[in-house]
Amino acid sequence: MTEPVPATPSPIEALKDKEPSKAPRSQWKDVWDQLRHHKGAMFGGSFLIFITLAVLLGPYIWQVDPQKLDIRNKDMRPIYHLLWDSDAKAAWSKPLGSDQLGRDNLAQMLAGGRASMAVGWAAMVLSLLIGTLIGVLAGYFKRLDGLLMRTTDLFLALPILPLLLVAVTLFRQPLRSSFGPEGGMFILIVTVIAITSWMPTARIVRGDILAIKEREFVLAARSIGTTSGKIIRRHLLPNVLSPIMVSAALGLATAIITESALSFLGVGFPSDFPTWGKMLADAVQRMEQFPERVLLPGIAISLTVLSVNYLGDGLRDALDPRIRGR
Amino acid sequence: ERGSDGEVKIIYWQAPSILNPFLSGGTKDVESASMIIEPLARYNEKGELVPWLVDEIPTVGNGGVSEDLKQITWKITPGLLWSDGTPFTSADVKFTYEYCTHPEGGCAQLTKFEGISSVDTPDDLTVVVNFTEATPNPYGPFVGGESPILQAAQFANCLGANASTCTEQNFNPIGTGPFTVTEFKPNDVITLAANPNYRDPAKPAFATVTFKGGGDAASAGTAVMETGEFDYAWNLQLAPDVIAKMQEGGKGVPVAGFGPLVERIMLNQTNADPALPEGERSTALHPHPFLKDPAVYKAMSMAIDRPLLVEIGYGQAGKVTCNWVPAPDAFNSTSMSCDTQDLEGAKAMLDAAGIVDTNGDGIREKDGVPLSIVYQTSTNAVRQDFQALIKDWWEQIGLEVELRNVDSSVFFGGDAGSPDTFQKFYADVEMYANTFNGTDPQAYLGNALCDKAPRPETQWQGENISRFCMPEYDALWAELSKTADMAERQRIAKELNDMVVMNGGMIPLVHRGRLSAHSNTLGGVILNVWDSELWNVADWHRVN
Amino acid sequence: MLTFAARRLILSIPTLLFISFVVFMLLQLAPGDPMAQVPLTVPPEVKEKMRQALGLGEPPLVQYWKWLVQVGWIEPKVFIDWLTRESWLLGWLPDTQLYNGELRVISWQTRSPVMDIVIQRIPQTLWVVGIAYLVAILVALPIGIYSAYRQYSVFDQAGTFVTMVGFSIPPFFTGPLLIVIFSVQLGWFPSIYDTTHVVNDWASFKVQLQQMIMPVMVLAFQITAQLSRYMRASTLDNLNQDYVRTARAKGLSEAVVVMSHVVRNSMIPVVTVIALGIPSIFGGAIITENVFKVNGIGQLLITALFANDLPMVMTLTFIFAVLIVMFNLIADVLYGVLDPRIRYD
Amino acid sequence: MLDITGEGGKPAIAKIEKLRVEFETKDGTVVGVEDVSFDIGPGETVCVVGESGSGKSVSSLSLMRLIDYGGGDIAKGRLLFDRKEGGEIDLARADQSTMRNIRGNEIGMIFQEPMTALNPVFTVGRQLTEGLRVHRGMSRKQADARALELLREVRIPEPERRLKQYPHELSGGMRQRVVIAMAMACKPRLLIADEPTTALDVTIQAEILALMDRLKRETGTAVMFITHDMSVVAQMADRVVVMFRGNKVEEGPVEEIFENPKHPYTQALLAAVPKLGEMTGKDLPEPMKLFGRTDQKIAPIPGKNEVLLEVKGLTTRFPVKGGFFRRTIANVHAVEDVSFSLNKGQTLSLVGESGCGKSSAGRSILRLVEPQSGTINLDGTDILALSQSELREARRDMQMIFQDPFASLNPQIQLADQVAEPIHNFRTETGSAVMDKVANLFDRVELPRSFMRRFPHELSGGQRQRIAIARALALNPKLIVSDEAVSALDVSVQAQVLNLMMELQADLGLSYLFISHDMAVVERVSHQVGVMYLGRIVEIGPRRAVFEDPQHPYTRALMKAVPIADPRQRKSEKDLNFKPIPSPIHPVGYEPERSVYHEVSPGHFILTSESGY
Ligand SMILES: Nc1ncnc2c1ncn2[C@@H]1O[C@H](COP(=O)(O)OP(=O)(O)OP(=O)(O)O)[C@@H](O)[C@H]1O
Ligand SMILES: Nc1ncnc2c1ncn2[C@@H]1O[C@H](COP(=O)(O)OP(=O)(O)OP(=O)(O)O)[C@@H](O)[C@H]1O
Ligand SMILES: [Mg+2]
Ligand SMILES: [Mg+2]
Repeated sequence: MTEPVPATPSPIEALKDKEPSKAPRSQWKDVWDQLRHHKGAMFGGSFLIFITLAVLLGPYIWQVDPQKLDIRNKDMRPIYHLLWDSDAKAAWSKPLGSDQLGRDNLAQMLAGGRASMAVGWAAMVLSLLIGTLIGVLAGYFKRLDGLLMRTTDLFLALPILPLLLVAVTLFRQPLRSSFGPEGGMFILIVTVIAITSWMPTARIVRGDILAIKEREFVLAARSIGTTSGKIIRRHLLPNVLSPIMVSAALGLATAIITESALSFLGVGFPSDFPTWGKMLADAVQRMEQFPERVLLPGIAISLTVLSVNYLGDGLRDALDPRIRGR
Repeated sequence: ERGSDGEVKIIYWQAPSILNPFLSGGTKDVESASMIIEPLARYNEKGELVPWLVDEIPTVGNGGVSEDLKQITWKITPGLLWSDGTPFTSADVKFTYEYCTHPEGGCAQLTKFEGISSVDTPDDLTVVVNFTEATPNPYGPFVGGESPILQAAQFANCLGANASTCTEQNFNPIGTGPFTVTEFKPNDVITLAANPNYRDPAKPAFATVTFKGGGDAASAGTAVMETGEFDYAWNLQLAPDVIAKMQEGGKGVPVAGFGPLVERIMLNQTNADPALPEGERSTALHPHPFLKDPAVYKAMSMAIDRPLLVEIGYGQAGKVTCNWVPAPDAFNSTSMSCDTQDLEGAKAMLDAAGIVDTNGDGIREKDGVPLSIVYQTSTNAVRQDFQALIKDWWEQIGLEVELRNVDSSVFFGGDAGSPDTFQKFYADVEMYANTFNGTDPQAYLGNALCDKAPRPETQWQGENISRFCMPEYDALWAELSKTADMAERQRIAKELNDMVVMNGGMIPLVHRGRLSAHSNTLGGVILNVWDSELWNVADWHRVN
Repeated sequence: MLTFAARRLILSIPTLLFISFVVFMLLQLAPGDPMAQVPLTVPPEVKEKMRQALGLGEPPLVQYWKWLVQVGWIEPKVFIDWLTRESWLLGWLPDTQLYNGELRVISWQTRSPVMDIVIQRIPQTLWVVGIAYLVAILVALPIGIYSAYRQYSVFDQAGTFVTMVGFSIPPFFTGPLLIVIFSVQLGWFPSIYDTTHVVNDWASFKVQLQQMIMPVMVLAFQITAQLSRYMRASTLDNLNQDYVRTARAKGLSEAVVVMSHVVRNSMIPVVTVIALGIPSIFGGAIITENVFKVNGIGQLLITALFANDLPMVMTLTFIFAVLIVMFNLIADVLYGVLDPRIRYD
Repeated sequence: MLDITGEGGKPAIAKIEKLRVEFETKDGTVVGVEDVSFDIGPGETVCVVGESGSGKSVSSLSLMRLIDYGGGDIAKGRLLFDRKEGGEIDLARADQSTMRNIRGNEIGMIFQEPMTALNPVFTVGRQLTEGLRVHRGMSRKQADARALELLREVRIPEPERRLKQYPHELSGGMRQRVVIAMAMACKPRLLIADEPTTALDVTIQAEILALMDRLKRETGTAVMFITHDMSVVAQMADRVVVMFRGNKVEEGPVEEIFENPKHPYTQALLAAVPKLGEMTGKDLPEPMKLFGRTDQKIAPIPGKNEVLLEVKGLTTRFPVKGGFFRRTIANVHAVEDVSFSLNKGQTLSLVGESGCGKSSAGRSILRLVEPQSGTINLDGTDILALSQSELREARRDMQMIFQDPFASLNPQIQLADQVAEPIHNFRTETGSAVMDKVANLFDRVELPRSFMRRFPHELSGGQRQRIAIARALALNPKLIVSDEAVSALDVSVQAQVLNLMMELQADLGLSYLFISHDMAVVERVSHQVGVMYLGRIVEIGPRRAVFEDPQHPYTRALMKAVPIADPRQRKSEKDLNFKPIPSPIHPVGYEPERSVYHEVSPGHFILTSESGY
């Protein structure tokens, strides 16, 4: 410690500012420390990593083509069925069983997870970007507020299904030629989900920006010559991070569920492109005979969403230096 | 005894939206209306005509049809009453004709009345229909569930452009059928009560009907066979194992019947390459680069395991077929057989034709064009399973297949602006099912005539989906339309059927039946695929 | 407050016009054809004639204008007539007879006025979706409050878990699951909702309860999940406020401190969230209605969509937009009413 | 039996013995109060003083057992309280239902923040009657009547109307009166007041203090008065308890403490308190002499006689929108025809009550709010004529320090980066030179360089304000507008920051526009003083002239309200007579008359035209 003015021994000590006793640490280490103590976040984070790795690397380990039909081995049960029913039609070659056309459930779960996670993340990120952008603009620039908020109303009223159908008609061909049939559909679905789900984020961000804009540090930033763009980036955005985090967690969940609802209504991905939602929707008919076919994707969706929510909770606390300090 | 059996509950997973079949044409609407309004004659479960509001079917033999085939005379059963108690007369029949043929009315059943020059009513009980040309099959107008008789008094103000404003009439038509509408909630539920003026005093056995619509086939099946909440469920398009599981519920049984409905793959005779300019895609200007090659389409057909498709997709509601017109039996050609899959044979055929993989990417080429096809269909669980299976087989014989499914409202919608309609056929092959009404396939066979091909000039309308075009075919069809002799008609029809299939217009897959289910306590159900399924609802009754 | 509401109401008119125009154009662009459900056996010429009869041939702007006149001018007349003729509210007024037979908004599927069908559907939707919303509110608020009051307790943790699960399970999974358990296996509740059921005595009320219970449960589960999160967060915020300490310093019991001081303040943001959610009640719950065959507004919208029944879709979306705009306004006004610090002018 | 006798044999009402309060936090146990014992006799006012965080509030909350709800735990000690019905009780062991009976009934409490202490959604009447109905079992009618009586006792104008109003409709002073009325409602034997006047203006503070004094005398209630303001202590206390970091360091009668402090902390504290009148006879400001610091050079700061900032006729109004079309229907006349000039290296202070337009004037000069009219000339640049980009450049010469060191630093950004921000904005330095400059600035404001990587929340208030100063210095400005820069700080810290600012002025030749409501501080730092009232400067001139010879009646009233840190010069309620401030909102089109000044002595002007006072 460099104290420029040497202190006289006893009484001056009384007047000195108290100092933080802990050594300074890097911000990210702090965040991590805080996060580590949040049980939910730890569970969520590790599950998310697990499931992400599983869907990313799984197909390299379990090298079965999810689309491969094996009609003789259709309707196999998961291997654990052998535990209580030794006559069950199950084998190690299909650890989670197979569907009515003999496609391998494990391979489909992995492929479906890839698609669902990709849709979820992409749509969530996109909707966050739109929502945050609109929210920040509406909150920061008073002139844009009315217009942007009415636009929000418009999007709230937009029905998702016709929107998707229109998008499919208008853009499928060009997207298909540049990104392939699945890539094109992916972009369409992600965009439509994002376009119909950014509004809550925009509302929340706008509200928070309106409040933070009045805080003195924004005024201070302006007085030291910080430009509007920089004020938004450096001072406003980091301070609305925690509501955005919460929106993100909910957004991922909503995106995965919306995609599955679209599949359920038959307007989602092409039939040979499995997603968890689609597997779930397809298996509902055979729920009684083959409960695992509903439960596996159902549990996968729920656990993913759940872990994202918990992680979001933990991150919100950890990212806020005020809470972190306590 | 009328009304003694209480209530019967019917569920259609497609909900009826109107009770006037002339304004809708949707099966759900036609069938629900058939409990209320009736035609002069109907087809029975065997596809035979039976008199309904008349005493006998007019034929040349009994003098009801003129020798020159230009006139048919119907004699109405005396004493028939409308449900409001007024007498049913030939004027009502004539009115129905006028109602449907009004140029601004947009009548869905217009084809039924095609070729009529006039409808005369010499007296209250006689209807004479005059045709402009000899009509070998004069049983179009006023026959079958699609062309029932409306009450003239009720619909008098609903002609032409007024048709849409007659909500009350359209929702609550007065009829001669066993039931009358108590309340109609469009797209939801109809409640009906026994018609007090029904011609048979002992019928119907049920006092009321609740006709529920909505949901999906699976839950309709569950409601009849598993929970027993409903008595009758219509058209359960479900996988056989699902039906079998439901049947274990023990509350009801499925029943199946076969009409001429065929699930088929249409082969595009023209080139749908997206690189072609709009307006030339899928038109006769550009023939398809390889699908017209017999080796290709025959190999494609041979690669398909139809019995497996039946087993997976339809079970007892499906049969293997190689024909476009598999029913009535007399029209079912037997010249082809296709019930065994022959992958090796298919490969050999392609090899023999010189269509081999030249560049080692696993896909065969014909004249340098890889056999790469886009395979589209409407969104539907069974079709998607079929797509997956067939894609698999075709890839085994060296084709590349990309699947596409289109929402059925778009696929079957005729929107000329959409690239995804089945008529535009912006794909190489597409799969759907089609059928015809009644028992005579002449008009249906006409679908393969050259000039019925959808093209920009026709706003992409037309029934010749595969753009099949053979002058010999057109000539033979013209002959059929002039032939009255039944045996000869059957021969020509079979020949036409064979021409289309053998020349690669389509690959028939499955002869599909109708599978409905009724509860164990519902008696009198006779599944009829040639007319409304509810054709004999007057005879339905409760059994214990 | 009054001028605020009036100004917002008037400002909402251009907003709504714009929304309706965008939606109309969107639907125009959308592929699909009202004739899609007519069987393939009906030939194209006939379908073309049917289309003409529906007025589809006209240019889109003309169609839009007609629709606008019908919705904005003729339907209100019909409504006022109905009010003064039949409703118990204003039935004593002389019949206004404003409507004299102009063309109303006619559905292409049913050839009947769209509004009549909508009115027919509202009871079902209110019974099921509305009650689910109510149940959800009644369950969510106490859970939220208690979770916040006992933050990090077992109850809170369990509540968080359950609500998150509720949020993450789609209704097309829970719905059929409930049907398998309660309808097929146990046979307690019907799997198909009877929209014709009339409640007129205790027994029929019980039947109504039985058929409502599953769809309501499925829906309420989801809504509860979200609302209780909001309530918890809001209560947590308020529990740390100074006025709570003041209230305690007055010697008030915990029950009074929490239930009256804290809850009253925490309700302010939650009430607006609830108000903003109300339009979705009228929007129906497409999937739940579909699963349980509750043919409400959601089912109406989805069948209309799949049948390309443009007037129906347009009108439903428009009603929905009106509700959204209105409840936005109501939420703002409520905020002002509940929070004396806010003053609108 | 509990022995509950206080000093001099008089039985004490409350007796705190060896209190120790702990908080369980994530980082382990935090001790809020370590070892505190003192007692409060009947009718006596015991002032508890100490810096922020010394455990004052924790002690008082423990006495109410409200500490339980804040996560605290009374680990040791006894809190003996003499209940009305004679019995004594150890509050530390009492159960919560007993406590509920005592709280609000036998012990009343007043909190610091009058706005947040009242529930915003309930009427004043409801909040006042709540306690009465619980403890006295009164009916609604009786409670209402009593509430009205209470409001009269605390001298709120129009008490009938207030009962139906919501807290936000009352001014800060009125709110605090309501809080006092609430605490007094059940005639408690002990009243705990936790910094009841800290958030208030001097005039209102004076009134509230007088009110409490009167109530205490009339009811004989014992008062435990918590504050960190020694002048308030001097005005109120019978006995003083000095706390330091969780411990009691000194206790004694008020005169004793002030005149003969024993503990070094008390001595330092007293030395740090700026006392009005200390500068009498001096022309130029000079740093404060801090206790225990031997190396200080106390030299007057002369400044230069060149004008840096010249403001003429500055007028700033905020539109009030209303009506159907949201047109401007009225204006808040925040700053009205203000003119002054500020010399290089000197300080001009603006003083006045809350809402008189001090901040608006300061912000107008930087054009952080757009003034309506007037001219601002900063060293030859006409600020009001600049375009947005030129303005940005011009702001390099003028910087601002804000009141709330918590709010004016971004909680998410490391301190070094916050200080570096202006440097980056104007690219005055690049590369590693930036951090060197930041490090130098840290040295300059006497903060250890190890703080550079920390976050604002890790610092104390004074340290934060130093960061704000460092940030303002980063661009080497000529003018610093300091808007209440020291009002939120503890006295001891405040003295250090003030000294720092003056040192910087002497070293760097900075000019300050010093905005404050604290007359004693202003007296210490200024060369010139402007007294503002309702948007206008009512009196302006050299500090010595204004303080030693106030001419305008408002200035005089203001001076009179300032509490003096001398227990022998107490004020009584009778001396005080303040008019409520009229509304600064006027309809559109209202054009106030121009200010006319009279020069009473060289450079000393007073407003002769209508000021509204
Ligand atoms: N809820 C709490 N959790 C953890 N520590 C606390 C809590 N409340 C107070 N403390 C700690 O107790 C100590 C004393 O705090 P207290 O509020 O009594 O200070 P104070 O003297 O009232 O200060 P101020 O003048 O700022 O009000 C502080 O160091 C503080 O950090
Ligand atoms: N942005 C604004 N919009 C409308 N009115 C404002 C605005 N800022 C300040 N005012 C009003 O202008 C007047 C002067 O406010 P200002 O903040 O300058 O007072 P002040 O003397 O700094 O008070 P304080 O000591 O409380 O900071 C007040 O009546 C205030 O309500
Ligand atoms: Mg305190
Ligand atoms: Mg201020």
